[in-house]
Amino acid sequence: MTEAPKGWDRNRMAARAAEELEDGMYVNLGIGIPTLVANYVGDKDITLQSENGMLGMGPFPFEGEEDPDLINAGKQTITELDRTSYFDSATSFGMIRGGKIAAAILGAMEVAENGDLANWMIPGKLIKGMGGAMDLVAGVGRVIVVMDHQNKAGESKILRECTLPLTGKGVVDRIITNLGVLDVVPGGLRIVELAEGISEDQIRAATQAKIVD
Amino acid sequence: MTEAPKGWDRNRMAARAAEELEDGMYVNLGIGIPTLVANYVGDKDITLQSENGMLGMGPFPFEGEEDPDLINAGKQTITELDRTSYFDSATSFGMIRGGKIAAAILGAMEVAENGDLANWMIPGKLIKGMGGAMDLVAGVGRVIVVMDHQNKAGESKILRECTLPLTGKGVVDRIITNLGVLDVVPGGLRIVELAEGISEDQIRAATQAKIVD
Amino acid sequence: MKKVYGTASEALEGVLHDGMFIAAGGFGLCGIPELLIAAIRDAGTKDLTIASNNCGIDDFGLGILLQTRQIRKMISSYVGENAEFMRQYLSKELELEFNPQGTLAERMRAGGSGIAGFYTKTGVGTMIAEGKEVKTFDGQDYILERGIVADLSIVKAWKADDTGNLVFRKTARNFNPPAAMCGRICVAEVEEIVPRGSLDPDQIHLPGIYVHRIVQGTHEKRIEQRTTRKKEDA
Amino acid sequence: MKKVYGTASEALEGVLHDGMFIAAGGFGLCGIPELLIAAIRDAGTKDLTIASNNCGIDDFGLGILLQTRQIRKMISSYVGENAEFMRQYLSKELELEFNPQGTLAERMRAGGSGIAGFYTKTGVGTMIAEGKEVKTFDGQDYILERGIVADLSIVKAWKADDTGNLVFRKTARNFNPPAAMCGRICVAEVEEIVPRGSLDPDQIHLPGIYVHRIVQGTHEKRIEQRTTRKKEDA
Repeated sequence: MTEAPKGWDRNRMAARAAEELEDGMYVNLGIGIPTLVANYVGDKDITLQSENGMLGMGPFPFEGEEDPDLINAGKQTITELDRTSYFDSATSFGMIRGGKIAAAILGAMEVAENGDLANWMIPGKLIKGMGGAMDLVAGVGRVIVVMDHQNKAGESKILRECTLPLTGKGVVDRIITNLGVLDVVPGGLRIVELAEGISEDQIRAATQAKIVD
Repeated sequence: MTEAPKGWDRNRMAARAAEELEDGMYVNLGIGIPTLVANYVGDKDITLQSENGMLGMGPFPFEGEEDPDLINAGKQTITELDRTSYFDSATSFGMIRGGKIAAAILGAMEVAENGDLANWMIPGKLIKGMGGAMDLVAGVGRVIVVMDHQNKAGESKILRECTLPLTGKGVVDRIITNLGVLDVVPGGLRIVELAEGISEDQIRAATQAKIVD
Repeated sequence: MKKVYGTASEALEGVLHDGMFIAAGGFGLCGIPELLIAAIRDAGTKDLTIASNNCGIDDFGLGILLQTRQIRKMISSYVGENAEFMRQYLSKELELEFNPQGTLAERMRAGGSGIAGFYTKTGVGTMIAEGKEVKTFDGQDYILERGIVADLSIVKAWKADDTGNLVFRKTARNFNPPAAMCGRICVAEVEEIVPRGSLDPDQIHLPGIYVHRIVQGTHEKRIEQRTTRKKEDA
Repeated sequence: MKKVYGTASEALEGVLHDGMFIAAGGFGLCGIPELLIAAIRDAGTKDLTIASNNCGIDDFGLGILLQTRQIRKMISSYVGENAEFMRQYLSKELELEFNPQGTLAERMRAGGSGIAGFYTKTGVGTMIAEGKEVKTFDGQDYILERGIVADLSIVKAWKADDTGNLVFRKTARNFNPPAAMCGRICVAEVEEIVPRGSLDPDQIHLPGIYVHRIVQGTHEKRIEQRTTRKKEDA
């Protein structure tokens, strides 16, 4: 355990995650930092799915224009766009499970070097439920995790093996942290990119998981 | 084999089948005599399902008002009613399989004393396909068969065992023929009603299946 | 085929019994059958098992049936935002079966569609797979999940006609159609009952065959997280 | 995200190959993708396996691909009304897999929804069950049916916007949504492409995520059985 290096802030992580998205993609964004990704898609033609039953999620409404019948999966009031469609939950998860969503960008508590993801439960402490996360990681084309590289105690959240109950087994494709970008590859993780001011030694030191070349 | 007694004609059989229907029922009618049942429901509030994706099937259109986008499962042009709804084939058979349709009234080639039904195929002769018949007999609340008691050669179509490929196993609840009404009960068939002018001896003689008291 | 009832309590008459299994529509507080939930509270039906994506908040939605201790077990995907839920769960007064959100929706649709079970990749290799059959199709593992059939479905729609045809509004549709499908009896509360023939037959979200009783009422439609932006930012 | 193409042939460019598996919407001649079928005939793609409830008639719908011997195998529930079909089938030039109609629709929906297999009562104890796993749930037998994923889906809708959101008309909806769902690529032909924002988001039957290419054209919409009544009889 070394002193935690800083690297990218939340917005830079979101901006880096936005680079993963391509024109024409249908994408699901988790809560937390992933939600910020929407601010950085620029003029790319991205359609956001909200798993409670909506494609084409728009921004927050203007004050006074909130509609209780129009919320996202984080239960926040939102708006619709000219491409929007609504559907029921069975259909919504049909398109998720069926691989129609190109990518999900999600937060994580832990990721393991084999792509295992834990982001829904801390036994005895946090018992809120998986919501749609298990369906998303099992179904979408590409799972991109955006997370802090280390916890507040400076311990790596990128591990040899997850210690928390899993959300999905071998499901993560790419990890974007404050220190850089890593891909899940055969045998471990591969460093794809370093955050500004972060050295390869620093990211290796901050990572418990095996890093391969 | 005795000389075939006559009993009810097609319209009387359809009228008798219509007595099976109760106010508020959702019903699927097969092609042939079952289609005629719609003419005899009187002022009972019956909603007809057409398995190609419609609830609330109306009568044939007036000449010149046929709509190629509005057909029934027999591919005939029809009309809609003020209660009508349309849906896709997966939803349509969801409601059929899920037991939401109270009754199906279907034709048959053969029925056996255990409720087996054959009405879709004569090997080497007639290979059109089962369409929605297998789903209907497996799913609806009550299966009522309307058929001639004997074939043109005077042979019973109500058998100990079906000889043709089955549409469903043990699925028939009631059989309405030109000679009367029979129920499938443990051990065989029970005579429920005789057509006008038909004696119990006549219906027994015309039936190969076991008749129990 | 009289389906329209005067009040939520009347619409539930004769269909409630202790220990029953209820499927409820809604996501968070959006599109929840709030009038029927209140009527179940008033009826005092006990030992309920409820399949619903969430369990409301402490003082609204299904949360009010926690306060009165009417729920024995929840089948849900997410139960945050509810302190009383956590208290009862941790003290083992309340049983909880977590279902992934898509699995729960599909289980409801399956149960209502005569599908006894289905194979999904969701949850493979996780706690959710424990005790469930695993089968390999084309080299990938799937787990068997069961369709569910409830004694009663309670759902909320925007509009209905008197034959039970339902139309939902925006994301308030959510779990309501699958929940409605899986109930032996389905009771729907709506904001407006419109004359027969005034709904476009092409635009009915849930055909009346799924809906046995309807009640019209006034809905609070509480907002859980009011997020807005300023006009200046647009 | 350019989805709109000028002609049916252009909309199929690069997605056709011999031996491929195509799922097609339509029931009888109602709601069939007639322009895309004609374009496949013109492309001459061979050895096709096609999942479609019916196979058209001799000179319209999928029947025209029988005349040109482009179909190797059909997966259907009903193939009456087609003499050439019978001839090729009986002479073993054409393979046929019968699926009960509801099983076929559900297999398409399942394949498009990440459901590898499902248990249905349909066909238990019949020819259809041969070689299929039987499982007992709550004392009743069910057979395992597989989800199907096609290389290509061809469907027909009434209206589309340029993002691929589709609206169908009356019973022409039928197999089109499930067929669209199960294709890796889905091409839709429509009667009218309307400006983005002119379709009510609550009233879209198939969201654009399922639809990759769209073409607008003029449809013959042939009627198979013209049944009418006289005004005097009404």
